[in-house]
Amino acid sequence: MVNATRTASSNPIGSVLVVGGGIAGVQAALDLADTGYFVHLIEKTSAIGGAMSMLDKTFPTDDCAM
Amino acid sequence: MKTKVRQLLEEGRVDAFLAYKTIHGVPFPTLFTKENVDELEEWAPFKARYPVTKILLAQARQNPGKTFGVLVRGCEERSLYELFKWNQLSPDKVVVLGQACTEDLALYCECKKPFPDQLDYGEAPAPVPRSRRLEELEAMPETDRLQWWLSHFNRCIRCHGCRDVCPVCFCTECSLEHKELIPARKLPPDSSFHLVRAVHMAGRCIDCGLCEETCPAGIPLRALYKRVNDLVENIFDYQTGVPDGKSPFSMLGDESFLPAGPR
Amino acid sequence: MQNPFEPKILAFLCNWCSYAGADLAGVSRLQYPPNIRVVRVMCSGTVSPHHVIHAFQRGADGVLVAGCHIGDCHYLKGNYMTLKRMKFVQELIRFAGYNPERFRLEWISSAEGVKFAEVVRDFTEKVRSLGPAPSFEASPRLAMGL
Amino acid sequence: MDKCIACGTCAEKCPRKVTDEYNAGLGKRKAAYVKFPQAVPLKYVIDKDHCIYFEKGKCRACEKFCPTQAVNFDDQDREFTLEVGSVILAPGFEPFDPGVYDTYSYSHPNVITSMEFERILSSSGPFEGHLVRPSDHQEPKKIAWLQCVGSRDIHHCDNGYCSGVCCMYAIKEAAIAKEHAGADLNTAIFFMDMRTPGKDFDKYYERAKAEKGVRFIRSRVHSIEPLPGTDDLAIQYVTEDGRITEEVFNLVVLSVGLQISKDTLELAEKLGVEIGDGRFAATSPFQPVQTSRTGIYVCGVFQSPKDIPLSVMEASAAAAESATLLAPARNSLTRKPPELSEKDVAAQEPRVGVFVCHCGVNIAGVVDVEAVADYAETLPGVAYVERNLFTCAQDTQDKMKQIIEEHNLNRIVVAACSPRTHEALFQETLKQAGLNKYLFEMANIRNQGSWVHMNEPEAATEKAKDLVRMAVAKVALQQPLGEMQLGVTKSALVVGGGIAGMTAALTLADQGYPVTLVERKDVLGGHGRKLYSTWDGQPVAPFLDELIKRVEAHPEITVLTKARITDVQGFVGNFHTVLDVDGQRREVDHGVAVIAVGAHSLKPDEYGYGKSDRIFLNLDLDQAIGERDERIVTARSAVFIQCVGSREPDRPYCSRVCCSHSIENALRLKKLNPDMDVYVLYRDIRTFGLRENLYKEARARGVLFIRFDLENKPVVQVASDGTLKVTVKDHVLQRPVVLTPDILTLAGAIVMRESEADELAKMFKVPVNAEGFFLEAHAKLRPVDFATDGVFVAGLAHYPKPTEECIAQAKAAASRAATVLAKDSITAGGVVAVVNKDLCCGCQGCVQCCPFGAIDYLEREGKCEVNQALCKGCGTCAATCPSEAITLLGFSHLQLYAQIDEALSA
Repeated sequence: MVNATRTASSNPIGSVLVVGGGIAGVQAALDLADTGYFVHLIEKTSAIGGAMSMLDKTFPTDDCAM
Repeated sequence: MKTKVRQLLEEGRVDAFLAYKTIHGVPFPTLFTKENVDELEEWAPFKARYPVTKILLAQARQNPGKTFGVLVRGCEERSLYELFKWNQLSPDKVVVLGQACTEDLALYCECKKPFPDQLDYGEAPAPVPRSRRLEELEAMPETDRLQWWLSHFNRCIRCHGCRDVCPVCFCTECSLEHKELIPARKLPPDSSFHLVRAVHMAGRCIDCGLCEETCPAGIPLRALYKRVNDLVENIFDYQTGVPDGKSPFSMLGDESFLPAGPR
Repeated sequence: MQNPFEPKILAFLCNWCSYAGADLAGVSRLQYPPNIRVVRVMCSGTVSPHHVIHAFQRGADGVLVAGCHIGDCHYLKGNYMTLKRMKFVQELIRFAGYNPERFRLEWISSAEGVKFAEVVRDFTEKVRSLGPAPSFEASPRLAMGL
Repeated sequence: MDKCIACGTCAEKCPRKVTDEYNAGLGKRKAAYVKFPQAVPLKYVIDKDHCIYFEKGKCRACEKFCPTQAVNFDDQDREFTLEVGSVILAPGFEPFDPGVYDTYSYSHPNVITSMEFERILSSSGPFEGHLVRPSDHQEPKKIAWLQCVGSRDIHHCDNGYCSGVCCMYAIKEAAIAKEHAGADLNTAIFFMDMRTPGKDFDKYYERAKAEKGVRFIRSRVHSIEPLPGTDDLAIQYVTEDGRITEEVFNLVVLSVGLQISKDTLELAEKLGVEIGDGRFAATSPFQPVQTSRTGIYVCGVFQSPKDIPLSVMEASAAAAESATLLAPARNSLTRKPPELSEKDVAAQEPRVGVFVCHCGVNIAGVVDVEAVADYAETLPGVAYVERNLFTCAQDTQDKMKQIIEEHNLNRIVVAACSPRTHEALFQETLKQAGLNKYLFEMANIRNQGSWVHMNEPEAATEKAKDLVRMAVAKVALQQPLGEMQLGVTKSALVVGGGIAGMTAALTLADQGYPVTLVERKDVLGGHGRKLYSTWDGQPVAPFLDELIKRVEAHPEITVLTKARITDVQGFVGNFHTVLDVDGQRREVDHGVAVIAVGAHSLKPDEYGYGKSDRIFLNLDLDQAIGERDERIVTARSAVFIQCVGSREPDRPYCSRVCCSHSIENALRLKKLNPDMDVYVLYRDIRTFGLRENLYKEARARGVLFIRFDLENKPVVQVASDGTLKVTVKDHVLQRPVVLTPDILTLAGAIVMRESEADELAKMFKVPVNAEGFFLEAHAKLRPVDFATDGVFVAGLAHYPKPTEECIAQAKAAASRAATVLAKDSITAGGVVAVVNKDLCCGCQGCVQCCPFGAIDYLEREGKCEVNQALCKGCGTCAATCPSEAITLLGFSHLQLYAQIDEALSA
């Protein structure tokens, strides 16, 4: 049941494609790069940051989103 | 009270007791042990103003294992609380006996609490909640106040007496001697000398007034530090010289739940 | 003709918010008076009352400390310390006879280029209107009452 | 792109104005533009669809004026083929387009979306943070928010789900708007259920209500009518007691929901990734980031509607899944920078090199660069001064390197732009030239010089000289800073053997890291043992059994039950923990720790709990239904009471899971006996995200929902014969309703036992919040990290949450932990604080001031010490120490005094 879909190959490719440069994509890319994988991060606009970069403040701490 | 001291020494609850001994009619702070406890009889209370807790600190540093007793006034007890909080003295190595100040002294000091929590000797006089000196100073126009302070600061001969006598000045090195902050060999020193010291008194000063009494130039330092203490109390709701709490300047945010001290 | 008084203003800006806000003011070409000299610090919590007092002693007409908004500190809570210390030091200089308006604490985020320029404009004008800061310099002549 | 120095000349010269999508269409940008000033990468681009040259074949103004010849009109779209081991989909969402609501007048300039309102509030937005409305740029006096626009709606659109974020952002926007405009601003939020089921969310809501005076009106608004002759808008609504009311607002904000874009759906189809309910990627609660296709993972809103912290958790979880899948190939494709040797200049007299940049005309057009350079030559310690057209250009870096070597320079100042954008570049050049990268300082004579004093060239030049003098004085006092490497114990300690703890342990063990799993009780499983199913009806027990089996059989996992932590020493990469395992002392070395100790169910002291065996908690009911308990089978009516112990003054948080749990059980009862009368007494139904389906289904199946207020809580009476009577005031009928259920279920709160959490928190030097839950490093961006490095949190110990979020968070914690374990060493040092022990008096003022718990008091020496592995270099301690016994390297007191002195010396 757990990991039922995982059929790991014994010599996989050590790189990952991350689609989307918003907060989730960036976090995934950073974690992978920091754990020893090469990351291709693709983003369709000219800068990363996604929707969060458009926010003024964030709930509930009123932290500056930028 | 002399009996109490004798008892403490004889029962071995303290290794030495710091109180006064009268020599040629003048009281001197003296360490009493089992051996010389009889000399205590010659001392009469209320006469002396010494930084007893500073002497105690020096003794405690030299004799880390030993337990000391000490006879304290209100301000001296406050200084003990601060020394405990600032981790300079261990409360389980100090046994306190307390005496109240006279009413005259309380008025002279404009003391908010002229008696210790541990009151073994004397009657507690009425506290003096307001300082007239401070009120006069506050009422002064700003520019006059600056001139007033400068006229006093300018008499400073940089003897460091204020610091050396201060029972809560316990730093190993004093930044007043950092020449980048206070240029050396300049007399009188920059006014920042006194303001930097005032910063250090925030959350520490217990208003004993020894600094002002010691100052050979008669600089009204006590007024400066009284004000500093008031500021800490007004801004941060923190009272210096009480057993609980911690200086607001040694804690992060109000919601910090980080554990304190050594582990 | 005498030169008009140009105040000397020292500003401590935290690296992550206020210094970035100052940079953004530049990117946006917002104009403000050139009287300010910036000392970049990693966190406004690095600024000790010693530094503020030292700046006034050395002849600053105004001192600005700016950091991230409370809650936005890159170091979580460094600016809580800034708030405490600076509030205290401002009251201290007031008691010493210095006009407390010569000191200012501001929270300026990295997106607030406009605010940075406004603060500098406003503070410079304020300090200009207060005139040159009175000297903190001690002089033995005064001491002797001459 | 390499040539662009982001000076902005192209945008300035570009004659074409375009609607700015970054400002949600409220402002204009040029066709040559940068998305926003803090953009990464900070490069200007040309919008091909609007560029005059691309339209008409001429213009090229940007190319003509670009000082670095960075504009290339011949650039073409190129196709790349990448070979990767896995794919993570994080395509995000598109805000719902409210144009389809024909009664909401969205075409009116003063009816805007929440995204547009965010931009209005933002200081980098179209009105520079000045709160004005679009039609006339006047400050609005009255603003309304309409919730659930494009969410919980299958009439105007096909978005039956709750978007899960709009309630929060609307409250935030109203509160911030009040901050901008002052207390006079009248704000009203029209809503159906207020859904703030996250950590500290309810507190914000209550504050907005009580302290900020934001009005909350429970009503679904039908239409927004422009008021003729004004720019205002009229809103008609029905109050709770049934009256029809009309109010006029100056501005109306539509709280638009989140939805998956057509592009994303096409991408999913191309990838063969199955789409599920609400057009979100199909996943299972037990494998929340796994798509239908092996090796492709999903995170963020494409998984299901959610807020930032959960998106970040899932992102890390997806990274963990990829890392587990590709573990054999770890480090096979990453590149390592070459080792460079460093000259020892510590004992040398400063020989400062100053490089003054023209930045084309950006600096030289205002500042007299020659004069600044000449002046720099007169400064003490300066050995060499160079003028550059573009100091950051690649060929200049080569030249700089040569000059440093030729002139034996040992300190470098670059007078140019901002260290925030360029320090790293120049530091790299220093390293190439064999200098310690910290022997460097920048004088910011562009962003904080020429650009802001364009009309005062003389003053700007004087300022530039001052800034150079300050930088030279500072750098002369700079010593090379060492970075040391500390070893990493490549194993983990996981505290707590529930679903979260076991998942974290497995995720790390599957990547090859040894794990010690510590459980207080004698069995694994935790809270999960009592759970019947996930919200979407999947049974928990088989999953849990399998999980326990895998954990117990895993060669890399050591399970310690009946184990308690008694002491923790050390720091990131190097922890040493002492355990009491069933009376035996045991010591474990580990590099990271995951705290997943779970929480507890509240035992209520109200609503007759304990006075009748027909009063259940949801977990008990789970079990009773599972066992076909007599009390359940024979019941003809059932009542659920929500918010038992949650959202109360002394426990001001929502327990997040109870609404779904109760409705799930209500449905189960209905399935068991469709004729059973089932009532849910609630305050707000908080079936966030796709859980809204449950709510919908429950209503369809005849479950009755009755709302109550905190002021009018239901009253439960247990008669002597055991019968139950529940009285509640019905809001619609405006009178008390008396129910006599056969079974009553209380949706009790999830709580922390503070003493337990506190003890662990102290040992790991991590904080807890007022309710005893562990407090993460950052509510949004670091939801599983602690401020203290190397320690992570997952599961209920962080905040009440459902199974799939526990699993995602546990995988995220494992991912974050793996970033430590993947390294052979931890780099410490650089800009960190150090204590001069000779000066330290042990007062510990610094210890409490450190936001990262990086300062220890050494009892034996009576001194304090900074742990360089934990220090982040804020310098708060340095400013605390009265003796100035603490130095923040790179920003020492001496350097700051020197800068102050030089700034004021002119």
